[in-house]
Amino acid sequence: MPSQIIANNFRTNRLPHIWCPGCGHGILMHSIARAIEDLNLDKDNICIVSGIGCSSRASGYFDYNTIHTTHGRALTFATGVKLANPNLHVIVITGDGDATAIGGNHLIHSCRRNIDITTIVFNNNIYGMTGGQYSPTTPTDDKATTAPYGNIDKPFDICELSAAAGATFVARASAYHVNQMLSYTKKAIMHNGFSVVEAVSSCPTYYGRKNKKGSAVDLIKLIKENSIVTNDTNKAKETDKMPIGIFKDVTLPEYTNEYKKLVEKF
Amino acid sequence: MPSQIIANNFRTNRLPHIWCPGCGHGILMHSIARAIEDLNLDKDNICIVSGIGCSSRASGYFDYNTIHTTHGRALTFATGVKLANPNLHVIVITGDGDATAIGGNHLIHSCRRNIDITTIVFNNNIYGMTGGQYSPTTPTDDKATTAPYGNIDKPFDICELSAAAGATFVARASAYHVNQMLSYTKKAIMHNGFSVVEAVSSCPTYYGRKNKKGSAVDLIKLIKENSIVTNDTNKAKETDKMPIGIFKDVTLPEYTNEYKKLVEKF
Amino acid sequence: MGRKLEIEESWCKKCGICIEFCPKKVLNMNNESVYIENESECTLCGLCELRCPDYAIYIAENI
Amino acid sequence: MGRKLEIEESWCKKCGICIEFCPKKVLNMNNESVYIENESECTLCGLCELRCPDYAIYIAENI
Amino acid sequence: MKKEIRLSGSGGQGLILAGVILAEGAILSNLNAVQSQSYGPEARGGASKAEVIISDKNINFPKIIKSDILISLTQKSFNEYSAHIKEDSIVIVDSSIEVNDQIKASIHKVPILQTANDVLKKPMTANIITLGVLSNLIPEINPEHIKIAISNRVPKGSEELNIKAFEQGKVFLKEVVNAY
Amino acid sequence: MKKEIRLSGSGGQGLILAGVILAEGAILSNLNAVQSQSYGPEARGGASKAEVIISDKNINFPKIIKSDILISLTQKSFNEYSAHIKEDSIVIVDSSIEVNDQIKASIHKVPILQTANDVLKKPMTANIITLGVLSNLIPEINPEHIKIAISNRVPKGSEELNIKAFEQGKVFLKEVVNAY
Amino acid sequence: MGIKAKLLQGNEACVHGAIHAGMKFFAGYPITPSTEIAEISSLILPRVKGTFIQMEDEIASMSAIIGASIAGKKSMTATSGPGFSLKQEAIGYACITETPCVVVNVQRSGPSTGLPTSPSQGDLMQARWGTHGDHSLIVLSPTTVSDTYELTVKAFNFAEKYRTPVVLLLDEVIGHMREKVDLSALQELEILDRKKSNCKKEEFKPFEVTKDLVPNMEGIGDGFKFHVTGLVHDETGFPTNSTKEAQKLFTRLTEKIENNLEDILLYENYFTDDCEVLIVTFGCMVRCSKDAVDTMREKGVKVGLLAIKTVWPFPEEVVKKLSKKVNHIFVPEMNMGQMSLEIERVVKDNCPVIGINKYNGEIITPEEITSKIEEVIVYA
Amino acid sequence: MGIKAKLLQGNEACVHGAIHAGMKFFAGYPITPSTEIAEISSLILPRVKGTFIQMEDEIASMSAIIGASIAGKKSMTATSGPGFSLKQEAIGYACITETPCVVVNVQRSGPSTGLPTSPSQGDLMQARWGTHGDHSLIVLSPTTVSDTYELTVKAFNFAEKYRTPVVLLLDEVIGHMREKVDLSALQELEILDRKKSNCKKEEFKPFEVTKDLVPNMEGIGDGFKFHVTGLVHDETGFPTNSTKEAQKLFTRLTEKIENNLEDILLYENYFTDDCEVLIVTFGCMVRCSKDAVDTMREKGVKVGLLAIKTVWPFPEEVVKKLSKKVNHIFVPEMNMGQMSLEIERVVKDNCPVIGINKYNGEIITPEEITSKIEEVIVYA
Ligand SMILES: Cc1ncc(C[n+]2csc(CCOP(=O)(O)OP(=O)(O)O)c2C)c(N)n1
Ligand SMILES: Cc1ncc(C[n+]2csc(CCOP(=O)(O)OP(=O)(O)O)c2C)c(N)n1
Ligand code: SF4
Ligand code: SF4
Ligand code: SF4
Ligand code: SF4
Repeated sequence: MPSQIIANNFRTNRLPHIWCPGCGHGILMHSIARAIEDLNLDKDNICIVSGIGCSSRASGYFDYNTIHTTHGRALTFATGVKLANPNLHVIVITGDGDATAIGGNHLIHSCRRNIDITTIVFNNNIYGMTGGQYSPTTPTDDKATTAPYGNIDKPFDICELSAAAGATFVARASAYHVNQMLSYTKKAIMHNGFSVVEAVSSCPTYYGRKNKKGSAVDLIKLIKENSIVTNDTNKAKETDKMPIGIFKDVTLPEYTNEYKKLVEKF
Repeated sequence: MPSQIIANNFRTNRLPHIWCPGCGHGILMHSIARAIEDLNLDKDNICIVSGIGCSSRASGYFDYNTIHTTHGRALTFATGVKLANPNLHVIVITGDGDATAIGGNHLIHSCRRNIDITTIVFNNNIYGMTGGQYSPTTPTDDKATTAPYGNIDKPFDICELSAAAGATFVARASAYHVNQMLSYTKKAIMHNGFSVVEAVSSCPTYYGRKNKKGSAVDLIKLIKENSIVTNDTNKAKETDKMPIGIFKDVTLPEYTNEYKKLVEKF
Repeated sequence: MGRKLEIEESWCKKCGICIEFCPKKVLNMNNESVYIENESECTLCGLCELRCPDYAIYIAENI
Repeated sequence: MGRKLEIEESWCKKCGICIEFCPKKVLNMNNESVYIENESECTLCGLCELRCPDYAIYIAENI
Repeated sequence: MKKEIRLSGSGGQGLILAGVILAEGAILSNLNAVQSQSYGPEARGGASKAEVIISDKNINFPKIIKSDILISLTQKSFNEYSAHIKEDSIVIVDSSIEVNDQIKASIHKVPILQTANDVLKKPMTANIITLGVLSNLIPEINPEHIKIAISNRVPKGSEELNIKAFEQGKVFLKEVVNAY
Repeated sequence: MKKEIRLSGSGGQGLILAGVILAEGAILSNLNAVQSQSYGPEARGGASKAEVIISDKNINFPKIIKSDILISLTQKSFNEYSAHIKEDSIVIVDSSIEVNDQIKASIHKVPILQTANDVLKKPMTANIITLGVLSNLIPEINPEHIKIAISNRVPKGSEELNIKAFEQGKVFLKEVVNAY
Repeated sequence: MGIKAKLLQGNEACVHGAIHAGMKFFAGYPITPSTEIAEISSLILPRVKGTFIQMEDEIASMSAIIGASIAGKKSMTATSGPGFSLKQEAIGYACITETPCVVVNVQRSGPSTGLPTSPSQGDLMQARWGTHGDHSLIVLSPTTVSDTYELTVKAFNFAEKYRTPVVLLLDEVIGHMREKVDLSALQELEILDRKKSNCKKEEFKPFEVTKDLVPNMEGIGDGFKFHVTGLVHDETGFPTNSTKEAQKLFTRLTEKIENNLEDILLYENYFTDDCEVLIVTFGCMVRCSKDAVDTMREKGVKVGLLAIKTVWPFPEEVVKKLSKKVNHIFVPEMNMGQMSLEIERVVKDNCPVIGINKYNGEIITPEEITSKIEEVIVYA
Repeated sequence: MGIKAKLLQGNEACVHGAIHAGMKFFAGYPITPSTEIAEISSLILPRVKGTFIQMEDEIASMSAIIGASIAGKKSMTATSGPGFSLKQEAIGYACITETPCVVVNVQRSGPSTGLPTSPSQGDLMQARWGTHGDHSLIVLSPTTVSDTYELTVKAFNFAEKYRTPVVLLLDEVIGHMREKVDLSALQELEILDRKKSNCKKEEFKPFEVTKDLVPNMEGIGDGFKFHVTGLVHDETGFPTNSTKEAQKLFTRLTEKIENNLEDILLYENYFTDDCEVLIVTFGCMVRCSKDAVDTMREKGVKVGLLAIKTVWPFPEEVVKKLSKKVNHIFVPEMNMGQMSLEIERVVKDNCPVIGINKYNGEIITPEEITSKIEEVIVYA
């Protein structure tokens, strides 16, 4: 028997999910459900949209309206959904590959438009679904099946990029920082505008193994050790640690509101 | 008879170019040629790559190696060219639509990789080639053929976006600021890493007409009036004017160098 | 009505996360699943529930 | 050998940019093209050349 | 009755709009009309061409191979399109254009651009003046219908000026009509 | 001579690698071999299956419909694949598996997982132990060739351990070979 | 008499037809020669409480209209060659998720950028086969401006009725020309909407195999809380690896269209009753061919024309039947002979199939058609 | 005796073949079931002073290999279904700019995401028609792992010789299976390079119409300073709106391939000499069909097999010729009957064409083929 919160928010007949033992994605998916439960939102009015990837498989488990789309394009489908029915809470669940590799353009344009969609990026620094290739967030020098000699790419800072592109709420939490994850996700959902929560995840199966970083537990510990909870990214830079916090939270004209105003002219 | 600099750098039999009278693109194209002339580069070792758009037509006029590719993808073709022959000076000429609408993802990924390519974005705040639709840099409330009631989108700040994505040299000049244009372009070409020069241009035919901003001359005057020459973007924000200057200039590992190091391991 | 730590064994994938991050070291693992070793220590903080990737451990409410 | 302002009439598209931004107001336009009205005022600063979108006006070198 | 009219000049002269208005006028006069144009990326400030076919029957093939009436407002367009006219057709050119007399057509020079500049003080009225001239050559279209089409299609606020331009155009080539 | 061998268990048990090594051993012994596998996104930690066909002739159809030899290291995989075996074929299961006796095959329980855990102290050697067992059943492949293939394919540094695992596996089912 | 004659451009008529059909969402990215469709949509949609958005590219546009359609709005996008290529992946998603939507492709000349302002009919095969994997869809191609209005309405109707993407394959000639359109008749055109379920919310299966093979469709926010995926799925909408379900799904996706050819296949016969020579063609080539038929008839040659409007699925039986009674089939196309391939396949040895092809950006004239016909039948 | 037998996976053999052929640049984006091609390339290329790069998506990958090829390097990319759809626009650019390159598509099942790990042959038509506008290219489809090595080499050779993109249409079965490959023979395979000009640099015309219709090709940085564009262009490489040049260019692009069918068409006859029943197929279906032929021959039925390796251009004449002497043609395909369409067109009324189709992600077994043959010929 699952807990009440799971029973209320998931299609329990589809659980347990397909993710590997100890995969961070399961933890993050829980946080989203709990955020929605805590906010007491009408589940009929929630639409989860995802792309393709391990992370993007999340959509199928939520007992809301859910759309599992094509690789990288979740935000564009979500834009169609939101504009067609602005009353919906549209939440995009995506991976680092889905959101920032093939989907990078849609991410920055959604940020720019400041359309009221909440985007949760499960960032495990790897392409999990296809078996461990490097992603735009794989740290330099790390190994991956397509970087057998170490990655020479520089990683994106998803939060910095999103903020520069125009997102109005930007935060980072992780599969370790579950309380922050819960609280930022709630704020993001209630934020009227485009919000991005980078949710640092872990892939023991590919990322962990390739980089000899130990077990699922070890990977979560690593997140804990390598991060610092602060909203001040400059302060984090001094410590060379990854900041966990809310880095941007401003109010600017929201896209569907602006469109509504336009339509009301006639 | 054209000037020496034109004769040295252009395929003069293809001039005059197709651009409308007073189009800012011609001014910017001149600056690039002059920068190359001033730097005394071997023309056989220059490769200009462009996408599709009025601006992207520039490639056909330069008497170097030139490739006119598909819409939005110039940087990816250029990445192939540069990696295949790292000795080349690869310069991408693109428009605001080409570079930041359909091509936005390739822009941020090229920035991230810090590959030694110089990108000059002719930003005229409109899609010129297709007849005046709004672009990701069209200011909010401006009119365009697809924004007959005024644009509700927010524009990108190309410089800010590029810097956040990882470009190591970022500057803005304009068709009015020809001396800056020349000097920044030279610096960008000599910069070892990914460099972006946002070159503010003007489209009298579509942008100017749609927005009742007067003649070609008036548009260039507007650029002059609405800008301030400073490297300090915060200072510019206070004046509400567009800064013309160099906003980022740092040295970080360059992609083809890093790849070379990898190959040399064997 | 009270609150109580519950485990759904059939859902546990034995990753060990709940055990590691339990502040009171309440949990342990056997061949089948995780199990509650020191129930008396448990403060019902719910961190294991929040961190279990498979929703196999949780605080049951209103018991 | 000197420097001299030259105009290639056949390339001029009559946009008027050189005229407007010449600091010395040296230039003017007729039906065909731009032309040099006050040659004596010209400082050969080259701004017209740099701003002409059609390379129709320039300072010829080594004349 | 079928007339194939080609209007040629340079981009920005508004000849496509003139073609559209002509076709709309024809429709208001219960005729069939097909209008098409050519333009392209090469046409930034370059050549521009509009074609209008007017008929009291169905019109299938939508393009003009040889014109019954050719209008040319630039030398370049005259040179290009005067090679594609029917024998004994009508050619109307702006007065500024040098015509060559090998062309077997009744060629008429009309001071269209000058009238726009000097009489109406608005160069952009040349296209509507052209319509006035054309109107004389196509009596099957009620000039009042063309005027309605003008009012429908020109920018708000410029209706009056354009109707004036149309009337101004009608002053020319009245005789040709009678001869036609 | 043609043998169709199916190795089944759960992802992570390394059975695909075992299949590859078996096929490579066959080739070194101058036989033909085709190896294939099934896996998928659904297979994150789930079922895993490798197929190896060994023959002294050309092998065309690359998949196994019914196996000559089935290996199952998990109950789930046994339940699934024991339905697709030839009559009178060989089935080898880990000792932990409950077999049902409706199956018309010579079924052998071998303590593979336990040997990996207890004797070799490395659960991940189960796949190579399996190879040792299999090797007894396929005398056409020279066991030395399998050892070469093992050395080629296992992670650097683990060669010795794996050769030991192979030898350990060869201890089992010697008799079956003789009977076969 | 109710005649409401208007001068409309093809691209304009397309938008008017779409609005008539109930379009409430348009997402696009400009490209010649389709751009007017976006422009006019941006002008009209806000006035009918619909939504226009210009997306960052064609992929985004295609995906957005699918999203909007799943959320319950009739949606359309428009593009040309290069953009149509980019939309292909998402079109496949619309096929497998059975999302009604209309994709306009105003064809231009050449692969890649080609001759961007010149007409062509070079995307006929791509419209059928452009996305990966087996799939079916409906492709309509209008021949006049009035037809464009009508077929746009039908495109929406087919999309809704069969839950499928419908491609409206325009060409630059029709898209950019203006001609007289009688709106009074067109405005009477019937409008169809997607079938709603009338079951309890808990019992709703979003991909239930109904008798007509077209599942009922609910919108988002109405309490049905279903799942949509581009993976193979069963009636519940959830992914499955079952080969049985896969075969069932793919078969149904094809059959829901193939079983309704009578409804879907649109074509026009022009003097085919007694013809000895048959012209088969589509799009703007129909106009040129009509002139050719008239000319040849005047000369006493019994030429007829089959104008195909539903180009995919291809009206095999109609062509086959006619091929048995004529001596020659001519296929004028502004491409290298794409429809010819399909006609050859269908006609087999019934009669020779002769292509009349031009692919240089120029329209084929009636004279070129008649002279080819004359050339062949004189030698015959 | 020089036998170098190795156990190789199909995807692995593809990379080895590419390296043999001179591949020096690979750009890709992972996707099942093609990913190993990228992975192995990333392992090997740095060791041969070649370049591997993982791009941000498939469009970028395709464009990058074109850029690298224009700059002088032999280049390849690899993908599967959804990625292949995305690459289509750029493939058209490679066609019109005549840029040699190899595009591997390891086919998987279904439109959209479908059944991502299951095999299929559903992209056959897309490989020919996926990009917009009239164009030609070469598509090769291997039947064994050894074949994969060989056809990859040939793909590079054709790409270089004819200045065209070549698609290597693999399927999941061949891509993922491992079998014995004798490298000693394969390593003798000839390698072709693009023709260089031997004119003065100033006289170089990058798209000059040479006798073989394939322009000479120079790299970038060697002083030739030419222009490349996806617009219609003349011999100088610069854009033109001339309809004459357009017709010339498009015709040449087709003819440079169609004129060399003897060189390009690869196929294998298996007991076709005396056969009464013919199987025609490609890819992994060839293996299954060989078993079927053997079984039927054992039963005394004269079955033969035409294994088509160059699937596009389609070997029309070969099939036509055989169709005249057999009673039936069977076409087993893991799709809804795509090659069947082309065969029907070519065969006309010569003999019936019977598809054997499965499209649920499962391979067709030899038994399914033989039983279909038996069923038909018993009734015949
Ligand atoms: C167009 C397309 N390209 C590639 C793929 C293959 N693919 C599926 S998921 C994925 C990457 C997933 O990475 P990420 O989004 O980080 O999610 P994760 O699996 O790591 O959670 C890729 C490359 C695809 N399905 N479609
Ligand atoms: C795939 C694709 N989509 C759309 C187009 C149409 N198109 C050509 S140029 C252009 C926009 C050009 O804008 P920009 O890059 O800003 O250049 P400008 O013309 O303003 O200089 C568009 C949308 C195309 N050629 N290809
Ligand atoms: S592969 Fe990695 S990301 Fe995917 S489910 Fe397994 S652990 Fe999680
Ligand atoms: S349309 Fe605008 S951008 Fe294009 S050439 Fe004319 S002025 Fe320049
Ligand atoms: S965290 Fe969950 S899945 Fe992991 S061991 Fe604990 S109860 Fe089991
Ligand atoms: S050189 Fe300077 S001063 Fe002389 S005309 Fe040009 S802008 Fe004026």
